[in-house]
Amino acid sequence: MSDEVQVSRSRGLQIHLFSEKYVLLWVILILSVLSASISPAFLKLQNLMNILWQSSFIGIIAIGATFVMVAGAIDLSVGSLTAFVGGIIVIALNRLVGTGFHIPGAIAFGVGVGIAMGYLTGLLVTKLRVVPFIATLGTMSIFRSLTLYLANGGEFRSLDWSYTVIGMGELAGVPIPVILFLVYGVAAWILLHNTPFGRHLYAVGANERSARYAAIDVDRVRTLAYALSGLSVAVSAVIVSSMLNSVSSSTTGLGFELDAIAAAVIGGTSLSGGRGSILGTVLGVIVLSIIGNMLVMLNVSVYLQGTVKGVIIVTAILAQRRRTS
Amino acid sequence: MSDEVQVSRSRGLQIHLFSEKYVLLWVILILSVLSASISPAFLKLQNLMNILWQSSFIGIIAIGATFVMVAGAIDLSVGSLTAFVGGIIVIALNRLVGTGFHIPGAIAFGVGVGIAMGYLTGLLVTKLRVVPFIATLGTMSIFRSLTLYLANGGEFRSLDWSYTVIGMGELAGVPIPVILFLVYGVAAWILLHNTPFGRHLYAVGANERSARYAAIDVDRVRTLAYALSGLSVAVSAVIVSSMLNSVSSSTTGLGFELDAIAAAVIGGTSLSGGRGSILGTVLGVIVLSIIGNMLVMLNVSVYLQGTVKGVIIVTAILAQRRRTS
Amino acid sequence: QEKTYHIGVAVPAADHGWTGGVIWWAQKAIREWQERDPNLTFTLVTAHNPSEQVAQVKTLMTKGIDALVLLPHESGPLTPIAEEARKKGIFVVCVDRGLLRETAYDVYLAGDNPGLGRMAGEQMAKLLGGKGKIVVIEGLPTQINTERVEGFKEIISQYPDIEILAIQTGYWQRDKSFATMQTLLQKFDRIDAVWAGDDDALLGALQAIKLAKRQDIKFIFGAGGMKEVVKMIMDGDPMVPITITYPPSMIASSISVAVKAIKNEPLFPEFYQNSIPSKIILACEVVNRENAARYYFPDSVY
Amino acid sequence: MKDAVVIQGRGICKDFSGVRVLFDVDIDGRAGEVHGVVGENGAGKSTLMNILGGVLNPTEGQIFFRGKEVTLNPKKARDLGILLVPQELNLVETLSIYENVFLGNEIKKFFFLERDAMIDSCRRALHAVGLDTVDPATPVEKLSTAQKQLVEISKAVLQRIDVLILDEPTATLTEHEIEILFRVIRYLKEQGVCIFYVSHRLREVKEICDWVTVLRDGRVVSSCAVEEVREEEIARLMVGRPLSTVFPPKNTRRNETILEVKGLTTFDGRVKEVSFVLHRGEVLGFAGLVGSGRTEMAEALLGLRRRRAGEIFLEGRKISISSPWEAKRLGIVYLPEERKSSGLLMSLSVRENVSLMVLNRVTRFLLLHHKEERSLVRRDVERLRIRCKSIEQYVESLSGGNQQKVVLARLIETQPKLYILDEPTRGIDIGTKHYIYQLIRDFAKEGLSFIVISSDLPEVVGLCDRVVVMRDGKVVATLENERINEEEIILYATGIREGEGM
Ligand SMILES: Nc1ncnc2c1ncn2[C@@H]1O[C@H](COP(=O)(O)OP(=O)(O)OP(=O)(O)O)[C@@H](O)[C@H]1O
Ligand SMILES: Nc1ncnc2c1ncn2[C@@H]1O[C@H](COP(=O)(O)OP(=O)(O)OP(=O)(O)O)[C@@H](O)[C@H]1O
Ligand SMILES: [Mg+2]
Ligand SMILES: [Mg+2]
Repeated sequence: MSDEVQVSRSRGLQIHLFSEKYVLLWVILILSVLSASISPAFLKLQNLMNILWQSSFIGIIAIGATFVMVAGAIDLSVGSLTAFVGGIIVIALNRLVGTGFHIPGAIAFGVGVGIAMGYLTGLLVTKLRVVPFIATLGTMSIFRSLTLYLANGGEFRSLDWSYTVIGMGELAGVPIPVILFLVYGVAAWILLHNTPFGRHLYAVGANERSARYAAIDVDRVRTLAYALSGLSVAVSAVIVSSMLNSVSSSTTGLGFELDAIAAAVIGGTSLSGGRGSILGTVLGVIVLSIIGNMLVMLNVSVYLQGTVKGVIIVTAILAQRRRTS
Repeated sequence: MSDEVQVSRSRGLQIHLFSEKYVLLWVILILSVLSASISPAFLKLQNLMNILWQSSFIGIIAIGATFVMVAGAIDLSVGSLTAFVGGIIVIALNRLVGTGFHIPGAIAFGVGVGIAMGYLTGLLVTKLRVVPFIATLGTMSIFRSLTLYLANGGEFRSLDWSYTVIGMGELAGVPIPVILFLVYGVAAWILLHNTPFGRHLYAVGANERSARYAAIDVDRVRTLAYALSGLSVAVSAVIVSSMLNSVSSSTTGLGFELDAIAAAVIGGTSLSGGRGSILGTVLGVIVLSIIGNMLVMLNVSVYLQGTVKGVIIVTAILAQRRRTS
Repeated sequence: QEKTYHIGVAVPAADHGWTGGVIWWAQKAIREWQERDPNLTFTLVTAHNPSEQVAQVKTLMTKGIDALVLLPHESGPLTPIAEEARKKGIFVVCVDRGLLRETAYDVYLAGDNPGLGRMAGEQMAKLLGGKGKIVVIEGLPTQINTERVEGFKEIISQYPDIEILAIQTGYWQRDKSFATMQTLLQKFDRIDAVWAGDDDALLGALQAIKLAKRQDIKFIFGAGGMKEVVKMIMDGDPMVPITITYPPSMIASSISVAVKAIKNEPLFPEFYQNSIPSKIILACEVVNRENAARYYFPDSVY
Repeated sequence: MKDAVVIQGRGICKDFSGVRVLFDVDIDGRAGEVHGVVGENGAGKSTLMNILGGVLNPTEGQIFFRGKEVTLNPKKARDLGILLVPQELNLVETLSIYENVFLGNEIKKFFFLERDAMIDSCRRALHAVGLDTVDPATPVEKLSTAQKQLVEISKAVLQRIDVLILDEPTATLTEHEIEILFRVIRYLKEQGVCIFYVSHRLREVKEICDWVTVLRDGRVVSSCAVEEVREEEIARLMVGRPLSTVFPPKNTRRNETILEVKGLTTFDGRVKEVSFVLHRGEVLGFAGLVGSGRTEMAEALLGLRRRRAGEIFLEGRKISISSPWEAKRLGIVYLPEERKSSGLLMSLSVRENVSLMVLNRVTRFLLLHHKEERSLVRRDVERLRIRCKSIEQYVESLSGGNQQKVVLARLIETQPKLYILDEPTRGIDIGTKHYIYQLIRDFAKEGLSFIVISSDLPEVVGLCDRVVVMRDGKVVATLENERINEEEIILYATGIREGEGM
């Protein structure tokens, strides 16, 4: 029953520190204090940077997932698409080496491929009307398989080590992936919360029929959401492939889909559409990264890490006490 | 626009061979003819038995997943719960060896644990109001981790080889797992389609609020759906553990959740609740098994298997042209 | 008319670099054997979990195979089915991970996981001069990993001056190991050396160390014998002095063993027994700068 | 300008999966005219309106807009200035009021939303429809059904429109809001807007409309100026037979008390100190304006809303209900106000919807007896005249009034001690309405008791033995006998006459 729903939404600068929206900030704070009190190294600036860094590539994908989920769909293919686009980028880069624009060229190509693949997935869902879960389960399987095929089961290795600058470089002490993450997050925030398109995503996800009555091109909106997911995957693939200067056809991106969806859901995005926010997703990813970091910092036994992680995630959600099936 | 909702559903004995409901039978037929024409071994009775046998353990879990999904929820923990319950059964069996009732004793214990775990997961969703996706993602992580912990990363090995009779034995030429699968399927069919409880599951999944206003104890219904999922997992764990006479803490059950959900969705169960059938799920599982069997029979390159699988699954759904997000 | 043979090869799906290598080597051996002998056909299958592998072996049996080369997902789970296969007269070669009972295979060909761990421990002690603080990046929580880590700890425990600061998992994956190492570097101000349970993990961890510009870490080594790592050793990378082999090519050898066995040929002409040895344990070898060239296969994927 | 034909349908037919529901319909909408469309439930009114509003395409026939043939879709319709307020409200619940009002038509600067501009104009529009106290940033899910209806209507004053189609706008409104609505309609009419008005309340049709078209079974049976026909005549045309519109006789005997509520108060303050008694075999009406807290009172009674204070006695025993499920065990059932979100299971069939609460009656040895279930449902379909192709039809594809009948049928079958009916006849045509009144009376005679919350004043007056009037969450009067009349109720409901010391 939604009787006890809060009555007015916090707007603009009005901040209710204990409102649902800020629970995740509290969760982050509590986890941090806990970790820091056991292992002071947790609070080192470099470690905090590392946490953001480790959030970056999943974070960007989770932002894409948020668009899709707000529009009432789901994308399971992001993990294997990361490997696929990453592989394509490395291949393109190696082909273009010597032309002088091999790095931007390969990236542009990869981003194009990512958007195109997302768009195609979107068409599968909207035009051919395959349920999103199955459509993207199918493409997940297909992208992984094509990647394995292209790499013969091995890895794609870039010939130019200077490519690692993107994934490993820093700008004024801040890792470039973190900067990319923030910039991407802000752009996504503007798009989702401050443009008619973003508004339409919510409408489509919450009530497809109303959206249709309001003369919104539902199929177009949803297809574009998938294209955005493809774009996010491509940006993330740039980071991932440049970080290690290579892409493994078998393991890169494994399980990203679950992490991305989990981050979005922790951040308040509903699996049934119409609810969600970029800030929530970003905080959700950070919560997941903090947990990962903390488990290592506190030297939790590898066998029990899953228990700790599970308990923390459930507790974090419990603190929000929200329900949408 | 969903205005053109189809008006009448096929009823009772009336069979429309081309209706949506029977599309999966056609898919199965076409796949079989295709496989048989390339590799005649496909049609060997033994191979068809193998396909059913391979369907059995995922199938039973998928039936459990159908209950949960019809009730509008989701259960991601089934895979790791399979390992957990399987492990528990083997431990109990080894403890009880010599008492004479060690096999039935261990099975009864495992089934009890399975139901209890499902029930607890259900309470997490209904009483503590954690969104199903996160609640079961959490328990998935927790069960796997506890299993690893109990086995120290290794495997649980049963001391009594006669236990394999259940998983490997045959009765009148039919593998025992297949018999269990059929019996379980019929029981589930009766429960879902011919009892008030089954009807309540649909109601809760179709519109939680309406169900509540119609005096249905929504929380109880949904909790029981999870308990049924736990029971299904336990039955499946009996088959898996006896088939292998051991349980691997790290890999047993890996990915079962995705297979089970995929089977249910292929069979027409909606991820948003209120739609689904046992027969559909069973056919969905068989489609997946046939694909797996076919890939081996036709000697498809390992790297391209994923592509073939993805394309077939999407095409199968396309043939049904149904949409629920 | 010559007799034709069908050989089934069942291995786990590639979930990290090493298993990727296994598939590559299996395909290489299959290709080479088929070129040499057109009467041989092969079916290669990969599985994500033990029950899927059991199902695949069953399907292979129905399809009709003369020999089965099986790299079991886990030993226990695959024992009953291997036994069944053998009862049907199929020649079973069990690779890498043992089966529970000797009746389940004709030939067992494997690397030595506890031995690898022990060897890593000895090398670590030697390179450190018996004194220092180390961290271990272990692999996926599985039997193999446990055996390696236990072997390693067994040796290190004999050196009271070597302290294991932490054992954390990198899941045998590069990016995960990178993140784990990054965090460990923050936690410990002084680390003398690192052992990664796998060469993929080593590359990830090494990247993290380089990035943090840590001077205190003297070296890091892994296990497996991945070509990039062998190349680094060959080129004299100061950070990576050695690695320990655990070659994925063992699958190729096993396929050859199976072929020889069903054709009733001895292992090699100079081998005076007609039948194949029932157990072959591959020794772990230390790859160092001197011998690295012999372990380098530039066209392999691993 | 006036009287010029703006929109015109010619020979319109519509099939749903091969079944024709509209046959050769001709309809004209003229500028500055209110065109009433009436007919039984399932006659095809909404289908016709949806076709004119561009959300459905006719199977056959043409639509002319200002003389030119057009093919409509939602976007085209908007561009032409056609606004449809559908019967089943189509607001996006999770978005706020202003976001809904401007959905698909956002005010933007460059690519960005202009929030403040939208909120400002939205506030003015809400003011025009009498929702001045509501913040445009409130999420729609927090509004009452009636408020949502008004929000939909407010779109009409925001945009420049030529055609306004109102599909049963007054089904949930009370006299007060209806007056505001009529003011808006008259204003738009003066502006030369062409308005279609669908309603089952013939009195309203007589009052506001200039022209009336009567549909029966998908065909136009009459189309004429309103002055030319009397109410009874319209009713006869609709149903195809003369109708009795007299209410069944009331109950004059006073039995023992079955339910007593003392000082019921909720946490959210929507219900304050509500006390009343209900006797066995009595029909107790609840009247009041939108937002007076009648629905909340019922919800609080059932434990769907948290109670802060208050005692409830059922047959003298103190009870505490925390869910409809417990209420049903005690013999109390509730008909929710909003059928779409709280009543129906849209993806299930008529059969499954109707039998939902009485499955125990068709269960033999733990198993459902499908034949008995079907015959039970068929009986209800027949007596409530639910128009469906078969009982296996999804309720999603029923007409609005027939959906309401489905929910009502479910409730009626349970036969508990006490019914709480919230807007029971919302959207139901006059023919069936009187059957339902008769049914309620018959049940009451058998000793069942009723609480009827209704915004339809003639219904409250004609049906109820006693009437409780609420305002601002408080009971302001309890009327009996000859004091039950529309005037008296309005005086109390609007606060012109103060409560009698309650
Ligand atoms: N999407 C649909 N699919 C199938 N049949 C439909 C659909 N929508 C409406 N119908 C049928 O069309 C007929 C006319 O329905 P419509 O909604 O136009 O009736 P109405 O006159 O508005 O009735 P009410 O007064 O109950 O609102 C009904 O018999 C209904 O069952
Ligand atoms: N002034 C108000 N501001 C905001 N919300 C209001 C206001 N008044 C009422 N509501 C909303 O109205 C809803 C219930 O009131 P409702 O109108 O249903 O009462 P009612 O007396 O049953 O009227 P009716 O049944 O005629 O709609 C509540 O959910 C509440 O959020
Ligand atoms: Mg209607
Ligand atoms: Mg109300």
